[in-house]
Amino acid sequence: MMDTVVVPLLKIAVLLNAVLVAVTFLVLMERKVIAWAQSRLGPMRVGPYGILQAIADPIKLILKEDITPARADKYVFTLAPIMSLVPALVVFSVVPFGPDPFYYVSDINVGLLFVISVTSIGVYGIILGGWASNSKYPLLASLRASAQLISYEIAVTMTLVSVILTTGTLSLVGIVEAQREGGLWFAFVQPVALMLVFIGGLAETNRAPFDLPEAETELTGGFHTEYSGMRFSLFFLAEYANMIVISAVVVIMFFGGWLAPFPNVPALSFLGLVPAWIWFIGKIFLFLYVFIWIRATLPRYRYDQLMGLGWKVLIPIAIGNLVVTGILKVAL
Amino acid sequence: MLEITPLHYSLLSAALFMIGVIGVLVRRNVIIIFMSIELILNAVNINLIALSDQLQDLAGQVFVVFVIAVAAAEAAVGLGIIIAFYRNKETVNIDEIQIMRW
Amino acid sequence: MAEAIVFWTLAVLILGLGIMVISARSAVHSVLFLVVNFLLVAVLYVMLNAEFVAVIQVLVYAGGIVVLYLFVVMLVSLKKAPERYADPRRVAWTGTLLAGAVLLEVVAIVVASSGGGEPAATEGALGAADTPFAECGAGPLVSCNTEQLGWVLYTSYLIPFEVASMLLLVAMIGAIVLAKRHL
Amino acid sequence: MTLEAPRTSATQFDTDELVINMGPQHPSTHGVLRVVLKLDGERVIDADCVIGYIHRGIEKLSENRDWTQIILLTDRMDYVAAATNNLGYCQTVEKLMQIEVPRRARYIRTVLAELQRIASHCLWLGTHAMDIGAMTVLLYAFREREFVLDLFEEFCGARLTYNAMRIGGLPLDIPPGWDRKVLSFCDLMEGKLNDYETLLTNNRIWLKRTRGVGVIGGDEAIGLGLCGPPLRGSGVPRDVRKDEPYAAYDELEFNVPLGTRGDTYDRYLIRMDEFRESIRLIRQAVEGIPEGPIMGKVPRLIKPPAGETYHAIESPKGELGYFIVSDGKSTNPYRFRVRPPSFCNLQGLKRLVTGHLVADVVALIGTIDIVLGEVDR
Repeated sequence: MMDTVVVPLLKIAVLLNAVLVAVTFLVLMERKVIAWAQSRLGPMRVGPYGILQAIADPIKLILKEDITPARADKYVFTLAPIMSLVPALVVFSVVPFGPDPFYYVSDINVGLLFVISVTSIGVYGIILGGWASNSKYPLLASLRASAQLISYEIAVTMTLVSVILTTGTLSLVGIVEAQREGGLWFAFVQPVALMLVFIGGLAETNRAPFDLPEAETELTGGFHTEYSGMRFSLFFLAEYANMIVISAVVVIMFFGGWLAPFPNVPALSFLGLVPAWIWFIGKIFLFLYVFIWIRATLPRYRYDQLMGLGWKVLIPIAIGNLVVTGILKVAL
Repeated sequence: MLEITPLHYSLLSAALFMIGVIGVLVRRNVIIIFMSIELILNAVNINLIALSDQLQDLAGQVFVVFVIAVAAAEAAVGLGIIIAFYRNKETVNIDEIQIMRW
Repeated sequence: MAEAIVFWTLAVLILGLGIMVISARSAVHSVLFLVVNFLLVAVLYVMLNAEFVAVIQVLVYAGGIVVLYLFVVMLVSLKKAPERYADPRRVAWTGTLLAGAVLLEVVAIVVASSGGGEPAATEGALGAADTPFAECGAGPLVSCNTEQLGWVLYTSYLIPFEVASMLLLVAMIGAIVLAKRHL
Repeated sequence: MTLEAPRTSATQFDTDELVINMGPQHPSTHGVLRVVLKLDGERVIDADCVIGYIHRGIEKLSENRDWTQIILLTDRMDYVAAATNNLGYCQTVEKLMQIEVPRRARYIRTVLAELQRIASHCLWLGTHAMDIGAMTVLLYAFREREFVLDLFEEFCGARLTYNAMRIGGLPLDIPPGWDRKVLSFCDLMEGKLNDYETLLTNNRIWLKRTRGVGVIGGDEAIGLGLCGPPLRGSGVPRDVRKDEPYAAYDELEFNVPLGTRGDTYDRYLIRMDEFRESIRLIRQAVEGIPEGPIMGKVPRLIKPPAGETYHAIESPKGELGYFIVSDGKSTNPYRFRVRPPSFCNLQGLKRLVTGHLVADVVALIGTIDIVLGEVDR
């Protein structure tokens, strides 16, 4: 009973809180990094260097009036943000933060497929939110979101298959172990796959330059135009939680998860003394930084160009990568 | 009641199957009819998986994979037809599709 | 005991949601119930040691096909519900009666054929003898049937597998031809 | 122009047509422009501009103000380029009264007008890039615009509505050391322009979003009455500064950048070149500011002789013309009419957006560079 119910529940509670706190600070990090990129200071008023802004923002969002438009579909309107957040949080149940079972809630043998399939559920929140608002811009946004997600999911899944071919396991722990045994992170074995997964991840989390369902300058905020207060903040949480998920997946698949870098260089062996989970979280934050950096730099794609990129560029490359991986796997 | 046998799964499957059949027969909205067909396919899948577990034979699961593939194909083509039809007739009522031409 | 609780909960929810799917007034609500229904069916698959199929169910059904349905439902924004044209009550009665007949037949077959009720445990009835089911269990939490399923799919069922991929290709082209306005 | 959103008639066969109101409350219609878009999916099949949300009746008001007070009203038309508005008005009255402006005043006016062009183009660049999604450029461009505003503040005390010119010259001479500050700003701006171009000019997404979008040929652009960068983007060599020189432009050297394809990317390149030409002009003008008075011989009570005149200048947005009728008796104009470049360029919007996607609409509103204060007046 202790091992099957209490401990996992405790882990889940800790993990959920950690993720939600991380998300609030991620918002602050995004504001700060973008501010620095734009030669601004960013939030400075609340606490030293604006650190307490991460607490002030959620409080503001919770206290704000939560408006339901008069002609909205009330139930779906409330359900949509929840449907968007829950899958993003569920994924963390299979993310390993370290080598021992202590560091993860569960390690299932279809872990990678689980991550892909559960994240694909998250799009319902966006689609339904846009539809339930009974407003035209959100409707356009939700049509965009559904088309975008389906297209990019194919590319990402195809690419992950080529990584699975290299590892021979779907378990996330197994994938990291394979990199430890191989002594080489998959970023160097599968560089094309890394690019594809990262680009696809940007598109799936609706981040710039693929933030078309939001596109505040075109669709005035897209699917969450009509949302406010707590329900809006749930969408917000979901977006950032998804960013963490994608970063975690990229780190696990391509950057050795919790492994310390340069294990074979004796001069740098002190890197191994740092706890594994710190390496993992540090790598995740590196990728979150890249997410934010890209947002500060690039303009936005247009809808047709986005679909063209997905279907005409990424999917062919993904299939080509898969074929080459297969051939090399058999040949070597 | 407390011990779950494959019979339970089969009955669940049968009940879901019936719900799907009712949906197909009663509803006039083509899209809902399509969804009812998906329910029927799911009912069959439950049965296949339950029996696969009981017989310790993977054939059932293989068939489920095929059923899902067929369902995907069916959804793609079927929804394509619905869109093409709606574009011309502005309706998705099955009673108005009976002439099979437009 | 635990299995019974899970099964009955799931059974009630699946059937209830099924009824909601076919009775919801708005097509979008139907799609919503359908998604939840499929997710619960996936949980049922996990109970039955078919976790690969469960994940595929979520990935393909809930994540792909139903999104497509939702897409079409929103595209076909209906001004009036299609039900208004016909006399719904007559059709409903006929439909329910017919469906009841089907149910009776199915239940009769199920009950009659599962006379023994005990797990038959006859391995390899359909040519899968080379991959005994019992071998898996090496996985950390749940047994690993993905590998075996892949093995069977690419050996015993290779031709059906290829035919299925052909079918998908044909469906893809068909859908493009149907949906494209001008070729 | 209809005020009501067009409805699909029952007989019309197109099924998936969606009418959306873009604006007047929309982040990227640059103010309170309302565009009624008729969409097929995301493709625009028809667009109607609805304007007048900040109409203040500046033309009519001017007929009840005396001649000097009108300068103040012109500030409020194109409020991101107030100095050129002042310049155009003052020159028109000077033309009507045949006042000779001293050379020193004409040079300083040129410096102010070109600084204003840089400020206005900074705002255009920032918002245009922001509309397409590159948000960092906005902050960068606004940072440099601040320097221009500081220069203006030092010159006349105001940062936005300058009231910086007088009929017959200037109200104030330049403060000591101001010319050196202008020159050092020019050096700074040149470096920053390279920053902007690094972020945008060869950016593949930027190219995808702007190249081939909103293509318009030279003849059609003339037919629609476009002016300024949108006209020159289509390869029509029309620049009032060259064609009908005013202020000190005939004594200074500069090029008029022209486009070839007439798309959004060409219009972007032209404005980037205009930044550089402006810097070149400012350098020449500041170095060449002669000694002398800053006001010409102007009667105490301004009362132009009866008659009418039209005079145009090249404002940052295009050809800004003033048509003034004086009855010779009163101390205010009998008729005051402005030909605002934003208004005329906005006529092209419907032609530009038709057939493009919703995302291009914001890019095209950005590329014609409108200020609603000037459109509605």
